[in-house]
Amino acid sequence: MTKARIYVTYKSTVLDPQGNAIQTALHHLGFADVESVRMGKYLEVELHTDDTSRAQEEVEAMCQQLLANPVIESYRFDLETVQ
Amino acid sequence: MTKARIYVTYKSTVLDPQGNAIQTALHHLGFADVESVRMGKYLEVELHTDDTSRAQEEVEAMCQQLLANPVIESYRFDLETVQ
Amino acid sequence: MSRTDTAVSDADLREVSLTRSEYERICAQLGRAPNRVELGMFGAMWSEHCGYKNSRPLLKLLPTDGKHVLIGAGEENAGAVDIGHGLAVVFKVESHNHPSAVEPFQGAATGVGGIVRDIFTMGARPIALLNSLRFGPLSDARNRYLFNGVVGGISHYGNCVGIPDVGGEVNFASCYAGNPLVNAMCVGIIPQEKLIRARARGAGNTLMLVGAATGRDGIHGASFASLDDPELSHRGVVQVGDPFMEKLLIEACLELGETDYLVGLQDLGAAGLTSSSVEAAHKGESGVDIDVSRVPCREEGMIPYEIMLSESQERMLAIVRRGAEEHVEAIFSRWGLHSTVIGRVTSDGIVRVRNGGEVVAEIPAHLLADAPTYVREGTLPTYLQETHAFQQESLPEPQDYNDVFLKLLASPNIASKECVFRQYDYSVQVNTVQGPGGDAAVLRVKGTPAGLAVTIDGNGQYCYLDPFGGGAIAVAEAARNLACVGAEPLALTNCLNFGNPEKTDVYYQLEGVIRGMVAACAALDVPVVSGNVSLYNETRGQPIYPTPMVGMIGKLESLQQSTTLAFQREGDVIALLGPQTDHCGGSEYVAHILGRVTGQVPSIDLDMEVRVQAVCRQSIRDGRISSAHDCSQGGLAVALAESAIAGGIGFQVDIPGAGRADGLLFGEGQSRIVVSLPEENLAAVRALAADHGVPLTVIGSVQGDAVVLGDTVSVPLASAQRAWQNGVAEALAAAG
Amino acid sequence: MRIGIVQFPGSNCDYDCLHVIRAVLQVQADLIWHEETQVTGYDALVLPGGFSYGDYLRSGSIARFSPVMRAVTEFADDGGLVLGICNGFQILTEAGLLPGALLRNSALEFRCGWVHLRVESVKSPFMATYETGQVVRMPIAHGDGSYVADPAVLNRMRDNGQIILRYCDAEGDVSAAANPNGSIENIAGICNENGNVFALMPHPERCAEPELGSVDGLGVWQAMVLALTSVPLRV
Ligand SMILES: Nc1ncnc2c1ncn2[C@@H]1O[C@H](COP(=O)(O)OP(=O)(O)O)[C@@H](O)[C@H]1O
Ligand SMILES: [Mg+2]
Repeated sequence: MTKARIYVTYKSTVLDPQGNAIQTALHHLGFADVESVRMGKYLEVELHTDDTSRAQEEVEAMCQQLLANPVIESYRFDLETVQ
Repeated sequence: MTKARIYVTYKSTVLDPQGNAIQTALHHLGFADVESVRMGKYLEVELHTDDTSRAQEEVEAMCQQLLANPVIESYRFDLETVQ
Repeated sequence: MSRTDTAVSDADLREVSLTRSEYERICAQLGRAPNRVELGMFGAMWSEHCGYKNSRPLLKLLPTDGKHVLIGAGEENAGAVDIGHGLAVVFKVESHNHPSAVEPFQGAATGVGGIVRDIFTMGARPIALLNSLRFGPLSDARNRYLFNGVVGGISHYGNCVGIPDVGGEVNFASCYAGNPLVNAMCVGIIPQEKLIRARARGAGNTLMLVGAATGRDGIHGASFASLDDPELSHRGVVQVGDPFMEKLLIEACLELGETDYLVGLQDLGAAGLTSSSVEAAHKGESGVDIDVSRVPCREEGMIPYEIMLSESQERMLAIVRRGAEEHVEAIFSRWGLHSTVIGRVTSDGIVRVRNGGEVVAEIPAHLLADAPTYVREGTLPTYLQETHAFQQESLPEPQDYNDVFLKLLASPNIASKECVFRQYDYSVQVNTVQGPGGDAAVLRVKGTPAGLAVTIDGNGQYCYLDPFGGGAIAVAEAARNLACVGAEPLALTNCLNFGNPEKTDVYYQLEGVIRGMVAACAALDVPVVSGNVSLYNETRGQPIYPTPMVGMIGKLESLQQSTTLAFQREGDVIALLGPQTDHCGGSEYVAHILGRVTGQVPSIDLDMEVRVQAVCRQSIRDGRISSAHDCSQGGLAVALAESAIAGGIGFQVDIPGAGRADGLLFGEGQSRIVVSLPEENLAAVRALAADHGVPLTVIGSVQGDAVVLGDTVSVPLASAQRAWQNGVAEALAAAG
Repeated sequence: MRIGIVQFPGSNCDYDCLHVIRAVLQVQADLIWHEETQVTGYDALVLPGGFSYGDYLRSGSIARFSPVMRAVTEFADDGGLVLGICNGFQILTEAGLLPGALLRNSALEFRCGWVHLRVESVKSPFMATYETGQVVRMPIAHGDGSYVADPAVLNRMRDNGQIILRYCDAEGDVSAAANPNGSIENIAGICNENGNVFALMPHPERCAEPELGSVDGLGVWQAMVLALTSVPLRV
């Protein structure tokens, strides 16, 4: 099995109101060190294959087709072979 | 500066309706290898400190107080010192 | 079957929330000791939540019969009333207080999901949601978290399933701090002949479980709901709702309701598969035989005990004609839903649970369904001596009435709740004629000239200070809110939120409130068709105010014959229908400005109430009045201000009545409705009022852009509007 | 004439649109299940509001892969009239039939209420009954209505008259205060280059009958019928 960890974030040109709201809330809570917060999505996808290059291709395709919207988002992922 | 990458996911016993819907969608798209999908949140928080142990403590506190809901979610994070 | 574990420890019993004597009763009735699975099933079915152990004798007092009633309280998942045109309206309110205290967003969301299932399980299409909420003061961070979470959860779930959320209430008081109240109401509509029953009938027919897979969610939820300190007890049982799955279930079940494949349909709520199968068997005078090994599970290694008690959301039990299974499966699968045959209807009256070949529980359905009941004795709560002794004269009279008036308008209990209901889709389904913001919401009934009016009301503070009077007022106020839009009340549903009934003063409150409701139901001729009881609402031994919520449905023969609370035009006369008083005990004025919840609740003359409502309703039908709004929290002054703000026009009013101005303006005397009307209609309305023996006092006129009450209050309408509009947001922000 | 309303799992304004077309316009209409692969026999298509697939992942992201969407795309490419409302708008942008994307409301809350809209362009046949500059009032009910597009794309849309509706106040002023969701340039509705695909976040089906408080949305439906009766029907 291969486990893919996929991170989808807004492109830097896209405003992230959720990140901003969290930043404000953290400041209210007294976390004065916080400079910036960006919020994104995190997906864990388990694939029934041990073939990393195949997994690589498949996950790439999933991200392009469904998991990220190229108009507003970018993505990256890493793969790990698991039991 | 320290950059924290925070991953918040539902605990494994908690139903993840989004993950399930995405899994079904991926199957429909022909990604038959997909065994399971879990959906979570991904946050990038930049902290105005280079002191890693301090950052560690602060991010831990943020997660517990605000970023994750301990009743249904678990979290993990990693830290990186950046320019 | 294992019949060995006779020695049951106190800890075992505590886990299933049964007492030793209840356990002994079970042994005697079964003629043997129950095994673990059976004990868990008894615990769930005999919990207050499912079994109404403490409340049933009192609930029996409520009138359940009436000329419009098709299905009365207790018969089915929800009650049904005849609204003419061959249609029935099905409605019910339910609490999700304990789960919401632990995880407000999901707790409230799944509360909506649960009440919606109660409605479509009867075949009815859900057409409206309402919600009634109570929190501790917004000055506390935890309360703000609960408030935001609960509203967000209701919004998330209700919007996704596409049912308009057209009304509700939000109130704040310290007693709800650790124990918020989240009551959700759903209304559905259906041609009468299509009503589906929740019955397992016809030996050999098939039980199919539909919807979400079963997880370890909410095990013991029903029993825990019957324990105080939800914080501790509920941690492990939080569930995440899936409104998308629910929407599919609604559509699939309604489609199934159009076929003749169904014998019965039952949702899985508290106590999951146990209560749904027991109730279906019991009501169908049948038995059921279930194989838990067939139940699709979400988690590995689930044991029969867990499967029978799981409260996983978005599941339904369909009782299907033998032979129709494949057709039923096809309908569900078209909607992307899994359905599985899990058992059969039998004729022996026994609920038999197997795990593959092994029988793991075998109990006559009636034993599970008939929980023991406890008739308790109440004692007069000691605090009442002090609150009754309160002397209105001891109040210092305000120096600055304008200031007090604006503060009262900004009190979170009185201020606009728009920041809440704008998060709810209230216009989907294209029926919403009057959405939230008025006295009652009005929906059209497509294909007919008729309208439905709906409201939910409750005032815990009144019930705390006077259980009987508060109970009566809750019912009267709901009916009055319907009268203000011109509707005739048909029936009510209710949710009784109380503390621990084993305490004699709490039991006194419960009994008093119910008796008060009974009196008002009788006077107004409104029967009770459904309801729910939520007891043990306490934090660290401190009970909440006794808080009955009354949801009421009314009918408008014609949508044309309706009105709103908004002033319509300059020059209209403003009149007060009903008796004026300067009594201010128990009011929001005393609570908010003076910081004390005390005094005698305004007395209610139910006979006068009935007549005032009749006059209001008739004047609306006759097309004689421009606006109507009842006096509730904040009294006459606030009622006038709300009509002015809604209409965008001010008023000039001479304060009617004799006594101190604060009492006259802010007191909460009952049976009062502020109407505005064109001068030329005054004589006719006056005559109608006189006919009914209802006082009508002309108090001023709609005019200008200021709010003027005699020489006492004079503020620009814009200031009043600002205070009222921003009250809740400012309370949220002020605390930072 | 026959209108098709595409029904996705989780659509919840499908019956509302059906009601308006059948009961108010007296025109024939059907629901088209998302698994259909053909839309033959329909003269115009509506993608209704709701929460297709629960809005999971991103609103509209899963629905856009429904089998029917290939046929919808062909229909649109052939010049067929396609109306997207709310979730329908989101699905059309995800499917690439309209430019840009719809993000979470800037207040991070679902927003239900009445808004004023200024008609910026009547390029789309769906707007034939309105006039440029006209101010109308319609209900909104959405959580993801904040429209975004690249500056270059926006410029092209502006030049081409594709920006159809903007949120404004009662006087017609397009101001930040009148923007309910943080949408760029207060955009509430747009069309494609040809104008045959039009989508908006407000709900014209909820304001097409006087009982519901406004008939300002009726014109969109009437314009659709007008366009279909004044041009030869598609075969
Ligand atoms: N939680 C809520 N959800 C929806 N509507 C609400 C909610 N709270 C208040 N409202 C609406 O705000 C209006 C005023 O509420 P309230 O002051 O309790 O009215 P009343 O005293 O006449 O019952 C009502 O129309 C009510 O439906
Ligand atoms: Mg009222």
